[in-house]
Amino acid sequence: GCGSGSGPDSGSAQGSGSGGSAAPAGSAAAFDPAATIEVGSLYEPQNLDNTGGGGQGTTEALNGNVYEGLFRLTDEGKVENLLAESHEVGSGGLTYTFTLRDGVKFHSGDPLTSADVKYSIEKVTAKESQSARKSSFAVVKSIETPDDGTVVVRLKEKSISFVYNLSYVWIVNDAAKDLAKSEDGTGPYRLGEWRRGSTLSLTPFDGYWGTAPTNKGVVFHYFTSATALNNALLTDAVDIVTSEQSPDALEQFKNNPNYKVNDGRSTTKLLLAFNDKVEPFDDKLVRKAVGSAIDDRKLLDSVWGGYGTPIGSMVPPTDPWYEDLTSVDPYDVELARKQLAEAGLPNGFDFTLDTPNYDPHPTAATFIKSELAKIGVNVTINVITADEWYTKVFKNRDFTATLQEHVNDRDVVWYGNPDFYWGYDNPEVTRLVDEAERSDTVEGQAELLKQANRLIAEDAASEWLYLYPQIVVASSSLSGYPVNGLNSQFHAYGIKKG
Amino acid sequence: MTTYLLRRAAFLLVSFLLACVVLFLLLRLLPGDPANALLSAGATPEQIEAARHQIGSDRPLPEQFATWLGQIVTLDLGESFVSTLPVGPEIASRLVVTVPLTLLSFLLAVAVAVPVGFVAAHRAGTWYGSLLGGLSQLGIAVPAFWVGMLLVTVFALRLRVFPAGGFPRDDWADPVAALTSLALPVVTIALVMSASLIRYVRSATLDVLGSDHLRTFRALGSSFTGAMWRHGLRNAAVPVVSVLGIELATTFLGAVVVESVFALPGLGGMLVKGIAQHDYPVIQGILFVSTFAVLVIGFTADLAQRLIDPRLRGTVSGGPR
Amino acid sequence: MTRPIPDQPPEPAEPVVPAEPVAPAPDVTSGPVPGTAGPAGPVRAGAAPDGTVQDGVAQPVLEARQVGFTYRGAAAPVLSDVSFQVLPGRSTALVGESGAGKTTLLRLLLGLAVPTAGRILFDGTPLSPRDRGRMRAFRRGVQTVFQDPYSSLDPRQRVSRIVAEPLRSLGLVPAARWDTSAADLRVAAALEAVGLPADAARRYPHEFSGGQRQRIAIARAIVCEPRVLLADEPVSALDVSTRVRVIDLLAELRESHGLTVVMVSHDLAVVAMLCDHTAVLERGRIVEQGDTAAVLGSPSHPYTRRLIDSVPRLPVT
Amino acid sequence: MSLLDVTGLRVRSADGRDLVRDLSFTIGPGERLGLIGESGSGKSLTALAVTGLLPSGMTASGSVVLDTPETGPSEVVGAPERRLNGLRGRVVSVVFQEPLTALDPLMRVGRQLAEPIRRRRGLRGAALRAAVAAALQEVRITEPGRVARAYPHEISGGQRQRVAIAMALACEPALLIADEPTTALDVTVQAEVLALLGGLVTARGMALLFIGHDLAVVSGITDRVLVLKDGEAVESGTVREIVDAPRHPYTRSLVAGARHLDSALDWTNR
Amino acid sequence: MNVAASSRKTLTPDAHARSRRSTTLVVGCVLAGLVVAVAAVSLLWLPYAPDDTSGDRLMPPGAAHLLGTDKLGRDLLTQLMIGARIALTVGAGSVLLGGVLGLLAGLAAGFATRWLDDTVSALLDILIAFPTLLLAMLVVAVRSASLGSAILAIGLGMSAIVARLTRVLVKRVLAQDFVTASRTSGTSWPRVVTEHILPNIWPTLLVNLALQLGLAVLAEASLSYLGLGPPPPNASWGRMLQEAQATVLTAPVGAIAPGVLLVVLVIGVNLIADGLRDVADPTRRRTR
Ligand SMILES: Nc1ncnc2c1ncn2[C@@H]1O[C@H](COP(=O)(O)OP(=O)(O)OP(=O)(O)O)[C@@H](O)[C@H]1O
Ligand SMILES: Nc1ncnc2c1ncn2[C@@H]1O[C@H](COP(=O)(O)OP(=O)(O)OP(=O)(O)O)[C@@H](O)[C@H]1O
Ligand SMILES: [Mg+2]
Ligand SMILES: [Mg+2]
Repeated sequence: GCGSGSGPDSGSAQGSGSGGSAAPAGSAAAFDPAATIEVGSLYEPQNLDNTGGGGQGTTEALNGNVYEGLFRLTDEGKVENLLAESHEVGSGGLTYTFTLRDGVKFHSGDPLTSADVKYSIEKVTAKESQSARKSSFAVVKSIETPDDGTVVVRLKEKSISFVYNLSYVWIVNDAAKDLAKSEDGTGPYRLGEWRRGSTLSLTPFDGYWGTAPTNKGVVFHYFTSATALNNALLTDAVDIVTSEQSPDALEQFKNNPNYKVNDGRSTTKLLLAFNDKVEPFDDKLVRKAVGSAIDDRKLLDSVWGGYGTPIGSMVPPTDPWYEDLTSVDPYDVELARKQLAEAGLPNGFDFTLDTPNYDPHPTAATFIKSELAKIGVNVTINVITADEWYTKVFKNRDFTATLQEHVNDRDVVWYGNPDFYWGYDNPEVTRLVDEAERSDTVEGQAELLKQANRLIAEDAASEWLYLYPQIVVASSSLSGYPVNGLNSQFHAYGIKKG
Repeated sequence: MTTYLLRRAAFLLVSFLLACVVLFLLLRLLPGDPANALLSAGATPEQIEAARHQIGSDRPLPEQFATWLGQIVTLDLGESFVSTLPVGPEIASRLVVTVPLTLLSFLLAVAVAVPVGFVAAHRAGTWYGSLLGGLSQLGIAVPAFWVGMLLVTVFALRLRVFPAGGFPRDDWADPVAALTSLALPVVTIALVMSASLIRYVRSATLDVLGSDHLRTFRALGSSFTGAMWRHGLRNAAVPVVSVLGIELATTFLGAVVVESVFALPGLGGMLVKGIAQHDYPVIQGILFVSTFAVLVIGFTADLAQRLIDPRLRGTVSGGPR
Repeated sequence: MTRPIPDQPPEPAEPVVPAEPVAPAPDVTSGPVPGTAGPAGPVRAGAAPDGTVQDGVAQPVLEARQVGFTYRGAAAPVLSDVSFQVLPGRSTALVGESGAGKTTLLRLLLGLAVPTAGRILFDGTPLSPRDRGRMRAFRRGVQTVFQDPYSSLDPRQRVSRIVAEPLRSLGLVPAARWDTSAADLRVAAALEAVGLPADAARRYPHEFSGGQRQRIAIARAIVCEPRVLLADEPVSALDVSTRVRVIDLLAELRESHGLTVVMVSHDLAVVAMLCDHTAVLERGRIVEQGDTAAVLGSPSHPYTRRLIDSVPRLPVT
Repeated sequence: MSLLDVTGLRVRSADGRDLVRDLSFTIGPGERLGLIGESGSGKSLTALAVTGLLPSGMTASGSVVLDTPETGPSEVVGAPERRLNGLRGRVVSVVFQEPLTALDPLMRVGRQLAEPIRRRRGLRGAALRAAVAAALQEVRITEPGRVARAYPHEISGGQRQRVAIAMALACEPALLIADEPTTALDVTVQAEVLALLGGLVTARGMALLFIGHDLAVVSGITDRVLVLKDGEAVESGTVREIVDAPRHPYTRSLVAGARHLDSALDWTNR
Repeated sequence: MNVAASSRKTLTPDAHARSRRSTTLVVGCVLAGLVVAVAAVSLLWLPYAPDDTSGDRLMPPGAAHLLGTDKLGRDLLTQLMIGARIALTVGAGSVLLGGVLGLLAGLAAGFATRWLDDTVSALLDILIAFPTLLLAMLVVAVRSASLGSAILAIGLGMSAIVARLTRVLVKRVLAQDFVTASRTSGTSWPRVVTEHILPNIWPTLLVNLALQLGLAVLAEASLSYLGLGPPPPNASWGRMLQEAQATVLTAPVGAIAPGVLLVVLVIGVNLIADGLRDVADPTRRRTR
């Protein structure tokens, strides 16, 4: 089958409203093509290399702007062709043949060739790679470049997510040096200047193969405090905030005609993760009771002032296998008491909640403690650092329950791995997850994962507290900006000012 | 004087080496493996091992120390664990903000504190003398970030006369823009700093006002102003200068909070981030630079004191005993 | 320049012939007569009650033998080749200008510093800080009074505690757990001996005048009944009238308690009133020593002569 | 006409205690008065009140009149600073008790001494330097060049006090107040300084108010003596009168003490 | 070098009489006492449980919640009261730690010979130039953000200052004749320390420690502001201020009340220090 399920061939990626930019209301109108967009963000890149520990900020600033992949993940979560003109799947899903777009040039002037693609994928899978997607590419057996315009990838086993995963791979010039400090991509912008701790600027690339950006450049301004960031927006020092982390400040923008508050959808979930292998959380009823006793809606109100979405499972709405499962374990204190009694713990119990020390975990923990007190469950909050969390919880599994945010999309599959830190082990789920990855169509994959997800939700494998909101606040003069920021990307080429 | 300078410089070097060893050990005793900071939650043990090898935390301490010392001697502060970028240039680019911020705040604080402290002492009995004393008392009790918040709210958000934060992208290419963005932070630091300085100046002035020699010259016909000018200020400066040294060092390092309030790309922000990420080379590099700065400032203050006070020139290690 | 005179050999303890009591009776009849003072004036050495001197072979209690001292880091020695004996019952004065090294010598005699050359002998044997038993005997036998009555008393302790300190430190009060009544008795006795009211014990030093403070210091020094009292300018911080009273007190104690007083002073009148023997120190060397009457009466060294000539005198009547 | 006329002087401290009470005395031109009393009796405060330099918080009442042919009579108590500046130095100048602290520790001795000379005589440059050297020689400083270049802590106490005297004399005042100028000095140095001071005052025909606590010292340099006790004058008279026939019990104890000490020396000198 | 003068300045036993006269001291005690009282009450009684999130979000002051609620719906007054406790705990804890460490180090340096003394004081000088906040951040990096870390961090920074002061004071007392007198009475060094040195340095030390207490409270607030202070559920004024920063305009009480209490406490403590100094040092009294 052909089935990458990608959208239409977007030769004109920047066609109005398409591409990565879901232009919110009030677009069209006249705009100033010579305007520079000042973007405020809390996520400064660590370096410029997304396989070298660049982090969230690198994706935000460079993904789609400076670097492009064979495919692109749109703001709605769809995968569409970008540097790949087309692709074919053969040998029962084990061979992928990609045809590259013609006339694409790197910022350095080199033309894009299949060797660059091979180099780029191998960069992700290399030993020293720090890419979060590294393990996804373990299925790659070989990469061949029969000619400059064709790439053939052979897989060890079927992987339906392969094309989707490729949307994370930046195609870089194989002749480029020191990508941590400089760049050589094919995107609509080239890197202007990066002043560490302060700003990163992008300027339009004249030799871009596609439509030129609708602005004269972008400057990312980096902040360490949400308040400082909001102040910058209030004083017009920036035009847009990529991801608002301080809902309390929204009041001042919400009722102000000069600003627009966009409530987008992220893929970040806040989890109360139980250790499903130890007492008392090895009992599904206890887990369910805890889940029912917590008023997720109120928590969301407290932390996010009404923004964000309650979810009943690990799957966010932007994943293709999303289903609303909030009703599986509804907020019901009576039910919770009953479940506890059923589990043989009518008088409740005590447990320690390992809580990372950064927001919003301590706040959520405080809230949970207060909620669970109602059903006689006594929580001891143990605040730990991110490092400690990694060692104590993630590596040593030395915990009863913990709070953690999980940022990636399509990460429900971790429940199929019995060795993951939360120790959820349901052979049926494992089977479904494996099978889904080997399915032939995305529909088939989605169907299987939906089944798995239902099982996970019914087992209350974890308590999914809520899905973070993705709030983009922008000056009303701005349009054409992404609002969901999936996987932290921020495609700036369609932003118009004026 | 030359021998003093030589001995004092040797002393500076020795203190610096000593401080380096202490810093190194302190940082190596941090719990948690720095490699953890490199890896996102899904890393395999092999990857961690590789990372550990890459940053050298698997080698014995003495070897690490030797490497590190070598780096310092060659002024190469190594590369950040997290970003893999060299630490030295980043510190240099941050100093472009932090050093002017420190110096300007310091100068402003001194410019405010000296006359105010003097008046507070000279007019100790009057209502405005007391008022100045009370204000300085208040200034000491108010946390810097609160002052910063207040100034931002008033001057940036309401009156819009100064930016709420940030620093021009082209640094000092446009000095006016750079100065404008430093205005509020400088005022914040200077306000807090001058509050404590005022008290030192005040007590130093009180000492001078009650000093015998001032009385001598007045008894011989000098006017109060003349005697104060020729025989008072210098004398009051002696104790103040030693405090100034410490204050300057404190500002240099203590600008962290204020930099955070005003989103300034200074050394402080870098350090906070480095600490949060357990980024050893970054922390070490900054501490190395700050220790050096502290020592040099101390050296300068000593020197200044010696220049002012001939009585100190007899001793070698400076500082009144 | 002064010619350092060759060291006089330690004087053979020739029986000191009591000088004629020719001191004119002081004209103090109408002034407030110093508390306990009898007719002061030079006191004859022979008056020492224990009679050791009369033996003719008195051993010095304290002796400095070719002592030299250099402060650490200093280039020149503060004392060089100082030989000097304190014979029991013979009160001795060390006189000299400021900076001559008087205090330093006293500190050496007190065992507070160790000479860099020569030796200090106590009862004929060198002092060793390591020999605790002998140190204790030494501390008990040699006590001291300082120049500044303000800094020599701990402002935070009551007089009773200050005066009792030697008793406690030397373990002279019987019980291990310091028997207050026994100590109190001795403190009261000492205070009485220096002419302070009994209720002084309960008060703090700042409630006393300079002269009274100096009495407290003396009480502290004599409470453990030492043989030698080393006093560093004990009266130079006091007003003239107080000065006289304190000297009278020392003279009286010398009589009643058999104290040997070693006094550092630049005030020759005080020396003349109290001491039998005088050593003149100039720039760390003893330039002249001998009987006070001889040294002050017919000084052989120009420095001594200059010292004597400088003493301010009342206009002669 | 008297140069200094103090009547009913009262000095009150900030907390309302009277530190000097109802003090009256006069000094005529060229006269020498000794002010004697024990420590804390108010001697220094009297000197400060006469020059209008009481520490802040202290107030003087009564009358202090300084009168010279040049300036005419002027009241010091309550006079404005400006007026006092004209009197200090020219009419009255002071040598203080503590030679180390009385000089500016941070300035070379020569420059300090130059200050009153320049003000009084308007000299500059080489002439001023020569005048400084001359002034130092006048107070019998053996190495005027070195001392002029030294800082106060680099010279001996006796030298410092000589410098202070030179400074006071450089103002050519009609009245010199010497507040225990020799207390901090050794006997030998004290004798030299006293002799020097006496000689210079005589040579210039200045009046002298000499403050001290040692009767022997004061009587050696002054003609008349005023005895102060607890802020009040208890007795005054010529030196002879006081020494020979003290009336007040306090004065008597003073004289007796001094005699007592004196006699000790007499005995050894016999 | 007249040591007599300095000895006359020390706190004398009739200080109590004078302290009554010191208005500074009284005002300081009232201000600081207010906060102490709040903290004390918080031990016995709180309007709500510390983690009771039953209230609505960001309620304005009213009958149910006297000062309103925070964004979690917790009672602001409750949080403030606990904050007072935390501030005082950190303040007192670090002063205790810094005081003891500093005293020991200062005593050692005060007694040390020249060479050792020089080295120690040079190190202290370097340490002192490092602001408490920076040292605290390092300690937090070594350990992790917690109440203990905050106390340890601030206490360590303080100890250098206390040590230097102690050293100077010890040297000053050691130079006094009564110490020599005590030695010649055969008193051992440890006894000299307990009987003479400590009693004579504590007034000045106490004044300084009071000042340090104020600084410690400020440092804790700054640490918390940077997110390096004691983590929740410890309610820290610094963090409350940081959190309320975003809602200054909508819910001003939360952004003002902790700051006011902080300033009241620090001023109170500083005034106490000033008052104590006036009592301890009569020469200063006449300048006011
Ligand atoms: N601790 C010290 N370190 C170095 N030098 C010292 C020290 N103490 C005293 N000296 C020097 O030693 C010399 C003798 O001092 P000492 O105190 O013994 O003199 P003194 O005769 O007692 O004088 P004074 O009459 O002024 O007390 C002086 O030159 C003094 O400067
Ligand atoms: N600045 C001051 N503030 C308050 N009281 C003072 C001040 N100066 C002096 N006194 C007090 O005034 C009184 C008289 O002091 P004064 O200095 O005149 O004494 P004095 O006779 O000169 O003593 P001395 O011989 O010690 O110099 C003393 O009781 C002293 O305590
Ligand atoms: Mg001496
Ligand atoms: Mg006086």
